[in-house]
Amino acid sequence: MSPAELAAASPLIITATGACLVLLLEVLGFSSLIRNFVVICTFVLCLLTSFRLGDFNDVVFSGSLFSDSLTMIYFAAISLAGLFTYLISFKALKGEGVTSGAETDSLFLFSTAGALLLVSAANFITLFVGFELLSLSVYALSGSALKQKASSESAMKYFIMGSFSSAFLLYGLALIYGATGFISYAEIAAVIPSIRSQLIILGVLLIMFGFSFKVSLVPFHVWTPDVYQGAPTSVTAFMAVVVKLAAFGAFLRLFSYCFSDPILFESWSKVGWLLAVLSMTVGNVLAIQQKSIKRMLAYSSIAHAGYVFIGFLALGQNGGGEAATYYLLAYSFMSIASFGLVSLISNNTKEQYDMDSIASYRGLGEKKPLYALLLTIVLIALSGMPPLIGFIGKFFLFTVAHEAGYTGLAIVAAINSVISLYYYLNIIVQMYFTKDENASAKSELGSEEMIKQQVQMSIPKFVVILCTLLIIVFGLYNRPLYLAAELAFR
Amino acid sequence: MNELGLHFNLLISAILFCIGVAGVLTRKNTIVIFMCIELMLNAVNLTLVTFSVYLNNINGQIFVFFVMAVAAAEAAVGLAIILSVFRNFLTVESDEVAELAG
Amino acid sequence: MDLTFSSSNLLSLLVFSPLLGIIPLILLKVSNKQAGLIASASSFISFIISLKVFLSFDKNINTFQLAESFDWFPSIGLKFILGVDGLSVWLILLTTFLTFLVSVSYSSVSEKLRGYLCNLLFLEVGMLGTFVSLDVLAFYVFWELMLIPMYFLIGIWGGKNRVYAALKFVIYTAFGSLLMLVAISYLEFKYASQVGSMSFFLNDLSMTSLSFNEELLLFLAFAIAFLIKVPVFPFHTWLPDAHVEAPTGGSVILAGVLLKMGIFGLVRFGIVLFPNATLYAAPVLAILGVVGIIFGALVAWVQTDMKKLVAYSSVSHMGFCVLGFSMLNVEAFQGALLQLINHGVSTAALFFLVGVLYDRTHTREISAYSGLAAKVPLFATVFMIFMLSSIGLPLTNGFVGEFLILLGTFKGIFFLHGGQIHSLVLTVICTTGAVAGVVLGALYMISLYRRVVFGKYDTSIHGLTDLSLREIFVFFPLLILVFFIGLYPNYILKDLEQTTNFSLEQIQNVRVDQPEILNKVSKLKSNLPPSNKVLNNTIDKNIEVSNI
Amino acid sequence: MFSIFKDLILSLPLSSSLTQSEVVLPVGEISNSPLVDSRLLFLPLIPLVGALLSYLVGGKPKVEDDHHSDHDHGSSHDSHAHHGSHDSYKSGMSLSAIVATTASSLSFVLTLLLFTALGSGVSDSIVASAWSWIDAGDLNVDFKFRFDHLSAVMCLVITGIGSLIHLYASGYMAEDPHQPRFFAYLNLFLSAMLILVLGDNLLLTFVGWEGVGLCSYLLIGFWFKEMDNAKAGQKAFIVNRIGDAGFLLGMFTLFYYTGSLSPSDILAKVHNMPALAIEVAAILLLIGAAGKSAQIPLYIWLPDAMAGPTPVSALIHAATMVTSGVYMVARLAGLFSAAPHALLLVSIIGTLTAFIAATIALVQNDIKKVLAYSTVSQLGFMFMAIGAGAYSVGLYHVVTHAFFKALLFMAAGSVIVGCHHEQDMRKFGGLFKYMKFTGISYIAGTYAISGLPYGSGFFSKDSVLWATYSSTGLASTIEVSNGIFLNQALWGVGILTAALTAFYMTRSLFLTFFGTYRGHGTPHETSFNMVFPLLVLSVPSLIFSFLYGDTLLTYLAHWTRSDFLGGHHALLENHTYHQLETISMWVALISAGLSGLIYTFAKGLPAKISSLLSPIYKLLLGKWYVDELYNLVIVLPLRGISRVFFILFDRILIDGLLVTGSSVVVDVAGTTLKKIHSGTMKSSLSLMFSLFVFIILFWVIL
Repeated sequence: MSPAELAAASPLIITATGACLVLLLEVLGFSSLIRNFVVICTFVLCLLTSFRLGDFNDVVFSGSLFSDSLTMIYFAAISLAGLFTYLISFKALKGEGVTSGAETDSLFLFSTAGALLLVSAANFITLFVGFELLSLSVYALSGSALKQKASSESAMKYFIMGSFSSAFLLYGLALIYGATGFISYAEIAAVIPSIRSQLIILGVLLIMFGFSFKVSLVPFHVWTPDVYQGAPTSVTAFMAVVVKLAAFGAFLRLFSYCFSDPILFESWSKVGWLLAVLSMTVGNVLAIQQKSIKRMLAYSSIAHAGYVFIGFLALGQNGGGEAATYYLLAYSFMSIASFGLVSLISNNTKEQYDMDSIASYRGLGEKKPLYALLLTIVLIALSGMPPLIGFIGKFFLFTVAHEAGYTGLAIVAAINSVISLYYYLNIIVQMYFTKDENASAKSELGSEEMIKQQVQMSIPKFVVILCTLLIIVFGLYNRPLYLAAELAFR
Repeated sequence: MNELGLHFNLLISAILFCIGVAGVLTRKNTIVIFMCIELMLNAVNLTLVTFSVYLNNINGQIFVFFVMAVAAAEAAVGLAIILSVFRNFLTVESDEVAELAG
Repeated sequence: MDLTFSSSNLLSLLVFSPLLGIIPLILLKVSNKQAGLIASASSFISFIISLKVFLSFDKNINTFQLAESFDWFPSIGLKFILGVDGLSVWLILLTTFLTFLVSVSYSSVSEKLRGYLCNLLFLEVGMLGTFVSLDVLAFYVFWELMLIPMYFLIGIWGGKNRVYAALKFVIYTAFGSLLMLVAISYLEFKYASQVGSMSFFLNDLSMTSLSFNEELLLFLAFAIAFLIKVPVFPFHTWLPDAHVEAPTGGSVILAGVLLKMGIFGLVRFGIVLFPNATLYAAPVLAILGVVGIIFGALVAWVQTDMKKLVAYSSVSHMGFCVLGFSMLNVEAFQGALLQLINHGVSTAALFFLVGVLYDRTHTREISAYSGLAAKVPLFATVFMIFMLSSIGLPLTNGFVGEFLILLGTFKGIFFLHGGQIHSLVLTVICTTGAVAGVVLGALYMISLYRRVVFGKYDTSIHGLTDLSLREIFVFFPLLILVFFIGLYPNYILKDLEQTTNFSLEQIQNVRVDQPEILNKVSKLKSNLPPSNKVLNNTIDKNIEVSNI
Repeated sequence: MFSIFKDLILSLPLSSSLTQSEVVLPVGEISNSPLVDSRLLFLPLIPLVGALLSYLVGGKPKVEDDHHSDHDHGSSHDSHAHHGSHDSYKSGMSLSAIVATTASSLSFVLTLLLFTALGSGVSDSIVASAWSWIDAGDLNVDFKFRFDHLSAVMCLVITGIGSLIHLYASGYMAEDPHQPRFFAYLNLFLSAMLILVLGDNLLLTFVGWEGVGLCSYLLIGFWFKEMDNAKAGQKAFIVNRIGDAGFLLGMFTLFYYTGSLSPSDILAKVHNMPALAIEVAAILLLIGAAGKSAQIPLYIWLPDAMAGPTPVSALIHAATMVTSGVYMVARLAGLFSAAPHALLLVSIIGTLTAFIAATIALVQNDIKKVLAYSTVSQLGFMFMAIGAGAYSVGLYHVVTHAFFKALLFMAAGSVIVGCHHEQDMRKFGGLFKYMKFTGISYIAGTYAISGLPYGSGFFSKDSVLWATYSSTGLASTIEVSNGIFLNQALWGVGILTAALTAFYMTRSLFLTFFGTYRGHGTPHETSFNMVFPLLVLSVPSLIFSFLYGDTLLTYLAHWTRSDFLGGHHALLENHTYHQLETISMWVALISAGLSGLIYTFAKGLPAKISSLLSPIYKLLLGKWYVDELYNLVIVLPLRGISRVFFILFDRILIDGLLVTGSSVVVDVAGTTLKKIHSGTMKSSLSLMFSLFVFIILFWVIL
């Protein structure tokens, strides 16, 4: 193996081995602590090895995998996000009715492997295999709370709709293969300008179907609210972050590398902007209607996908990919923090009938001041207020939209940000501005007691606090994030 | 393979694909829906093989093998999920599995 | 204006000095009294620093002074460039001063005092940052930074309908500012495509060449954000709600500082970045200002809630500022800028006064009070003085600003339209409207005063006591300011002159490289009154240059 | 009979010497550079300091107790009356009264000193500049005062009569617990009035202009516990503000065309202004003057202003503030002379005001209301004079009016105190025997105001009428009917008004002081410090004009640069003047005599007449229903509009349609979309697929 091949393969090998090892350990009867340690080590190793990729700019394994800085950035982001979501899921999963630890642990790792494969794919076969590996593991993950109706329902919906859409993706891949005769990105990119076949554009549209489904762009979003709500919260976080990172990464790679032909770009962007507008608008408008916070965050993630997609429309110009990546990275932090907080908060409010209803956040500012404060920061960041992390990302997207001539899109995004403020702030209203009527009895617990509860540090809490701090720090000092985004599209 | 054969095969696979789509959209039983999805995948396989033969290029056929493997895995995961749904809901009719809404 | 750098880092020190209070307030578990003490001390330090800034400011140099520049985000050219001119130096002083007064009078808040003071100090960071930023994006960041603390101040410590009011405030303001963000990004894109590098520095961005339509649209986006904040007539309905629901401190800051941001933005950015559009849109702004003046005054007259009345009076007063700004001549402009400070003093004091009543009796209904003069004479006297300052009685601060604006309006309309028949109507509307506003202003204020302070004392009002020592401490400096500005406005006007001259130079240097603007400007030129000779010449010169 | 008087006058050595005293007026060269004297700054400053001091020495303001307030002090006015009956002869002055009176006397002394300095003839004005006030663009305004002959006359009146009224007030207000506040306001008023008069630019005049308005407001509502008083104060303030708005606009117009706000600069540049601009500026300034000097249509506040304590009525609402309109016009005489249409308007307004107010005064029963309407009427006379271009005559009437109207008000105040705060004349009667000094002064005042021969009013009113008659302005070119020109018609109305004046003043005199006492309790003479100013003022009311009238008139005529130079004596040779004077004298005599006869011997007659002419009587009693008209035409619609604005724009259009509307749109869109996302997988799949097909179709179409 050449160094480049080694660099590209090692994270994949590590995660896949880790996944198998976890299952093995379970069979051999090792304690869950060791298993957890192995999983964490796998993620950390994966993260560390992925940095090697930055030294190369190659296609390896006879045109199967990329070994370059875009891969590096997404590898790093995915493994870090995987690590964080795994840490968040630590005790939470048990609370949500997930029985067997080993399977979920290995599924986390398998899906991470799939995500890595998807991002690094350099031909259609690896793309499809990565896509399916990721999807199948996540289908299983979302159904991992076996005894819960919601979980299995969401798994079923995700599975059926996901398979349906991957069939479309596959059909699209097949059509492009037919039209060009190649399956590797580089070759396809080379021949597309000389082939003006309707098959290609049809294929591109079908591929867009598949990817739009994974990143939940309207109208391919229909699964998102149900699945996000039904799946265990930490799995939801995993879906919202890792899956999105991987799918968007591959999506970006495909469109910036493989389908970068200007005339082709012109052709699909005729309808592409519609996806962005619909995603932003439908996502935000529907988020207002939600009573469950997970469902609300699902719709908000649809809207954020719409924002990211603005970057796609500017792929023809400098900076489109960077802006999309930047926003995606920023969104990942906010997403981990928000779902992590939801998971933490609902775990602590088990006695409530509606675990994740927005109404149950009433008076949280008094009951759990720390969580309430963190959630407030995260929500404000999600709404794109300066100086938090979401702001500069949005600004980049606006700038590239102007460059690509989509000023109207920027205005739509701005108006949507205003709409989104409404529902984000509504949570704050519940937490701080309204008092919980039935809380009077509970609050007799004494503030000392509550503070003691709050102060006890657990791993998920640590992760959430870390993410929130990063949201603030990267908001004020966005150089690292920007460099990452820039590096990806060097 | 000549042009006519190509178009014929492609048409067949497209029709198969559409049948699959129609099945997914109209049927209620999740197992039937799942079979329809398999049909869609196989329709694509046909397309791939057709192109592969037409273009005299082995890639398509390799692709088909991967697709088949994935389909098998999909079947395993899918059936497991449907099983768990049946355990919880005592039905596999998709319309009755609708607790999540709003 | 150019920058005069300073090595003292005074401005960044100033902007972040409230952190001195915020950090201990967050980290330490302190009692209410200690918290109040910490916040007061911290805001006092800010005030002292701002005094130092004020003293270091040299009004004879026409630059942004005490400038500092930090690379914030070098890859996109975002710098944190700070600097003050004659206008911002006063607004800074006003900000730190009012924040200090508000934090001193913390005792009107009993619940969650720490949070209240934290938000207040955060708000101060935002306000100060907004006033010193010379970098458009940094300005925007601080501009938005003010939103959330204010949202909390209204939402947590507000009255009955606080959720609605807070949300309305945020949504209204965010709507405007996000459009501004779109405009900033567009401007930046234009600049980058012309220059090849990115920068958000005011002076750089003002070099961007834009088509007239682009400029007008961008100006519109900026102006909407600013006019919502002012607030100008059709965008004003957030203000009464926000004021009524906000706690006293929130109202004071809102009226005293936040409302100034709109005009400040127009002066600092609107006129510099989009001089042609400003000139073009000025008559519309003038009409909006006049409508605001009359509308605010009339509606204030029929209010039954004291705070709402004062809130609508703000609409009316800020209408004067918009009118003065849009005249684009020295007198009105100076008047508008001075009026910003005046309004900050008088209306803030009026809100404090309403707060004094509310703290004691927990109602703001005008009809609940009667004959207070007999019971609380000191309160009545202080109230009287601020009321008079608010209606612009000569020798109080309110008069000078209003007078200059009116005088300039009389001149300015002629400048803009040179007595053509159709614009004569505009002249009459603007001047008469504004003067009518002066009369109506007296009407609602005097009527409020009569209903509350005069008449038979209603013995059913319980718990009413005269001003406490702490309250006297709050009002006394404001009283001094009322008369100081009223008697010796030149002290401030001299500082404001610098900003005024610079802003009006922008208008004089309207770029006449496009035929449509050339047309408009030459039309203006033919209508100039004799007293605007300088301007006349400048425009002449520009036209000549462009003809060559 | 007239010839006897004429001979008498001509034979008087005093008057003839005074006729020659015109030579006192500067004939030679006087340096144009004004004399700088910083003492001038102290003129307005002294009363200002006095105001502060008298408030501070008064101690802590009296605060009412929660529990006792309603039965203890229902209203200050009542409590005043209540206390007053116990020991009404208490003449000790409170500390604040002493401070205030001293301050006002000091400023009188200072005025005299400055007047002497001015009289030395070195320069025609004294200036003092404090600091540069407003500097912005073309506007440069200094805090600069100018003491010239015109302002000197006003200052003398203000501080002189002002001091007397202060003294008087110390007696009148002796029982009031809020004396410090009262005297502070009173001194503040003096200060503002002096600023008004002395201001070297119109802006400073405006400062005083609004300042006196404020003090008037404060003093009218001094007994604030009575809501009606507060309302009267508010009315005064608002109506004055309307006038002030006119003043402001006029000032702007002048500034726009002349680039200055200083009267001398403006007058120097008037001829450069377009004629229309002059007219507009003049009319706008006149609106200001009409507000302050209570002319139609802005006179309505003055009668209500009588709610204030009587010394206030005497000082502010009779002698000084209300005449500032006349003063301002005289200051800008050159401007007004160039605006004939404006002048015409002034004459008409002045005449109408004089007449209408006099008719209302005929039927008033409140003694202060009679005097109030009489003041409005007299102010109308002053405006008549201005309208005729005879600014000096207007000012002349200001001075004489200040004497006798202040006197009348104070006498009335004395009566009111003497009769335990009764103001209704129907409850007076025969007071002369209880209050000899007050009675004498009231008689003197009535004599003067009625224009009975050789009283102060006689000469000044005659001059006004003559000025109107002989005016060469626009009025003399308008023919009303055959051979009668407008100026002659106005003169006719003026004569009629003069007759009415004599009638109602005599009526009030007889109702109050003669006949039998109809009230309760025993009236008593008031304290010395109240009676003394009355007696002092009686003297000039009677003989001032006779002695110094011509001198003053000539003096004023010179300094207003007005062309109406004829003094009484100079005109005696004029045949028409002679005739007119005779007519007006006889009219006043007969009218006063008739009134005296009716109210002594035929007390039933007025009632009979009023029932005979009941519609007219009702109209007059209802004060021509002007208040009601204004309320109906202006106030109510304005309030209605405000409500409509509030509800229509804020509540319905902006908040309802735009704010709530947009949120409803989002909400409806949300609920609609939510229905589509119904939750079953099949519908979701169909939605997804159909939209995908739609997008493909969309792409194909594009």
